Amino acid sequence: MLTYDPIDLYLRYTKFGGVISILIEVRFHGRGGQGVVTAADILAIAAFKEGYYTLSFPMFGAEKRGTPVVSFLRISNEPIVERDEIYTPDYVVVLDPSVVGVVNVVAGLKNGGVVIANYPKSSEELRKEIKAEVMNAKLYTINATKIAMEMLGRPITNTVMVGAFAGATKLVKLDTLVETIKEWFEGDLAAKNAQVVEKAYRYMEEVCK
Amino acid sequence: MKFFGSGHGACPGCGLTIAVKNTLEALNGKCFVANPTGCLEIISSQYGRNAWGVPYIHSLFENVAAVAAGIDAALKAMGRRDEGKIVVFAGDGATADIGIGTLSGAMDRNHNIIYICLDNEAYQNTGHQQSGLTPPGEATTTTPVGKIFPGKIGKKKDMVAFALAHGCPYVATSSVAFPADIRRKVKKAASIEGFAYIQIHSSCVTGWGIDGNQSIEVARLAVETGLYPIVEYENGKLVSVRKIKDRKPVIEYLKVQRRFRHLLKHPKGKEIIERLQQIADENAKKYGLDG
Amino acid sequence: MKKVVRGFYAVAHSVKLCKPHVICAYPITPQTEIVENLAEMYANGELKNCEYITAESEFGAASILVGASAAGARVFSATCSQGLILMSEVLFNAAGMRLPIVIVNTNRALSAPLSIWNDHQDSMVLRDAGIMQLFVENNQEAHDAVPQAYKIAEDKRVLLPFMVCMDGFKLTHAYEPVDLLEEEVVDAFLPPYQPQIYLTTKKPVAMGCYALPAYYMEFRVAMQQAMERAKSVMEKIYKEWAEVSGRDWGGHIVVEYPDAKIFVVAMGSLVGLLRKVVNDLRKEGIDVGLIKIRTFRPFPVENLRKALSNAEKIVVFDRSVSFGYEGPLSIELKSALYKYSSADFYSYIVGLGGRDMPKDFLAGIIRDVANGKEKPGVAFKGYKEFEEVIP
Amino acid sequence: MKLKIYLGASCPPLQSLEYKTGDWGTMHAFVDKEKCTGCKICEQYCPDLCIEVKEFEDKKHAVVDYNYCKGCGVCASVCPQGAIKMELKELFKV
Repeated sequence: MLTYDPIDLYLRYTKFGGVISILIEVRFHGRGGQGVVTAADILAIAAFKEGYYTLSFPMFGAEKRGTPVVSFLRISNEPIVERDEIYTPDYVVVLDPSVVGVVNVVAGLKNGGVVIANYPKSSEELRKEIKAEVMNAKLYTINATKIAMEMLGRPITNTVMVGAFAGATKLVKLDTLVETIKEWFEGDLAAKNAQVVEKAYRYMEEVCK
Repeated sequence: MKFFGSGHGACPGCGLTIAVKNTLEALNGKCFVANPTGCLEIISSQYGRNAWGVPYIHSLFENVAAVAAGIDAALKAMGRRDEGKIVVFAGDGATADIGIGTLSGAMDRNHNIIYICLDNEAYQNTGHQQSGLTPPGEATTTTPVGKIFPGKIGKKKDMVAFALAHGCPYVATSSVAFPADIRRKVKKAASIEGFAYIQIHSSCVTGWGIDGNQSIEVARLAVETGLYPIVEYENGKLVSVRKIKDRKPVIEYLKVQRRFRHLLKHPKGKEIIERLQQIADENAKKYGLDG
Repeated sequence: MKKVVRGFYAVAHSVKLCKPHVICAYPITPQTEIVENLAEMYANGELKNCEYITAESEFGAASILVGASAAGARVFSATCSQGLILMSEVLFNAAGMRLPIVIVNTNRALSAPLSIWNDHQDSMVLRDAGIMQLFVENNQEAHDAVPQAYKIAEDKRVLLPFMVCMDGFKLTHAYEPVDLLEEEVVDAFLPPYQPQIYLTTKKPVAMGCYALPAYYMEFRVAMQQAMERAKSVMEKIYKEWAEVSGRDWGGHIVVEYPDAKIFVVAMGSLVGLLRKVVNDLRKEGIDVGLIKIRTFRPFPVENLRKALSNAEKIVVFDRSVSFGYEGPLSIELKSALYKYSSADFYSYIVGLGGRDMPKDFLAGIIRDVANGKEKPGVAFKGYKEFEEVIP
Repeated sequence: MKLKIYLGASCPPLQSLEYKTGDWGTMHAFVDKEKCTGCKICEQYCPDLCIEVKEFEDKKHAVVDYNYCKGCGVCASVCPQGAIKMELKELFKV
């Protein structure tokens, strides 16, 4: 189980009626065509199903397939009014190992923040490559491209990473996520991606133990 | 019941109102009229002096085809298509120049519209500036006759070909010299589902530099010289042509109008006249006008 | 039913429930998805008694709306940026013809340089057109705005076009929970359109006549009077909506902390973040309040005078520029408050062409104003120092 | 009395009939009833819609509405019988 507790870190006491507000900010990195936006969207729905307020939005690029892209996700127990981009994420999800090194994926990551990356090598090697020491980041890697190729036959890693994110953070339950996936995709793809999500979830659960 | 009222502000002898009145009567007033900015609009739709006896709308100079398309869509959506046909009366400038974008869109979507281009061959409303339908050699205020230039140098746009290229189910030309032909063609257009384009050669006494009583005679000469062929296409096929007995030389048509009269003495006039004659000859050949 | 949807879907869904007869648009980012969603509904037969047309241009689309609206139909289009200003000639015309056309403008910057990203420059071009403009803060408000727009525009005391302005991408492409309206709610709120005059062969009328100097001015005065009447009609309908839907978006303006000394004024999606910023700054002891301007046209002069009469400092965040002068919102506000307020004005032009406005950036500006580090005046904020050179 | 204006500069139909354009020109059309066969050709051409063939006891023939006739001469130019003549208005025959 993940030792890092987002509630603990991001609990914010406000003076308004003594309400405790939690705001979790996630940034997704990948390349156009890999479903970076969809990853944020699926998690937005799943979190919404679990009673959170959510807001996901793309980096509004004019990008075509292949260029590095970013999308954002906010999860809160209060209506979300922040619509600026996410500069200081709590979590960073990397969908494509090739953007590491091209883009500073950990830019602004909060101290003790978490990186969940599609990365074929170990988390130690990733740590070296992205200089994650500075922000005391926790890193978790999964070879998502391999899983996607094996299970989907295509290098679309968004559902793998959605499962990995949920497995690592436990912000959304596996059941909720599978239900969301089944609504999002149609026919054969729904079943396949549900399996993908489950596999990635279980894998990350193990890694984080 | 009148569909278009006397008391409108057209010049004496104006060809536009002849085309309008015959069109409206052919449809027995069962129509919606859309009209862009231009002579017809100015003479008929002054606030407090509306000459129209049928529902009428003027919006802008360059959007009449789209406005008509909107009426078509609305009538269809609201189940009111039985109220009547949609008729556009647009000038040559509004049709071939500034409004050609919306015209192309409406033709492409094949709206149920009878689009009548009242072709008086220049922007007559604003004082005779050249349009895309001004023929070569015509003196206008923006293609004036000078030491070098003998009036307009370019050519008259082929809007019939434009309409045919859009696949309009009905495309025809006519002239105010032949009201019976206008009526027949409007009735035919009304019987066809889809976009009908009818270009009517319409005399302009001030712009052309003729007297009111010459209005019909000059328009007839345009046809009789082969410069303005009267043709009719259905589904892209030529179905009728107005034959000419003893086709007259174009000079007969040119010499009676102030807009062309300079050609008789300008150094390049001969060349232009020959070109116009060539156009007439080609028309005769293309449509088989002689006979 | 609450559902996570994108802003463009929230709008499309709402438009469908308003049962327009003619929907006509031309694609332009980031509006396209609104009409794509409507096209899909049309293709699936979900839009009854409706014609969906893809026009050859925004100019054509607006013109088609003019024809359709004149024929008595309820019509809809969506556009932004270049598309909106391409429509502008037609929209000025539609306002003069008193056609209650409803348009959603997904606010986007103007070229050049080309930018698909958000600011409010496009709306400002249409400022003087005789079109009502309502700026929304989030997608729920955008969703709710459409039925209200029709009801206000079609009110016989008003009869002017209505433009719902929602920030492009920031809202249109944001994926968030929206409580989607039920058909019955909209049906009960919005009656079918009853045109006052329309084209019909049963009772011919001429529309769009030209007026000689002896008449023209009266029609323009009539438009101004309709705009003035619209103020009270809007307030009434905003309230009615709050009752029907259970969601109260406020009147022409929304005032947070009415007794504050410093007021921040803004429109559109930026308002949400400013709410947070203002709350945070108040915790620091800064006496700052917030004014969200919802109705931009007609401009709610009276409401603003009342709300700002005791303000000491007014901070305006403009999302557009009137080149050679300053931000239009600031211009409007200063003119509205002339002789009604002695407050210092801090007019900032921010976030042009989608330039992000982070929370700390906004908080910093307001903090500096509060601490006297900023001088009253006009300034661009959030751009890099530069020097113009020739390539 | 307040001025009444129609919403959005719209107009009721056929207001132009109030405007008598018959005083525009110097000429008017005159129909020779004997020559006129009532063929209606002039009717089709008249740009001002002010000549009409009417039935009378003895015969039908064209009648000009001088309220609107601008004296353009189109009717005279198209009449196959030469039954219409353009003449100076009485006003000018001094």
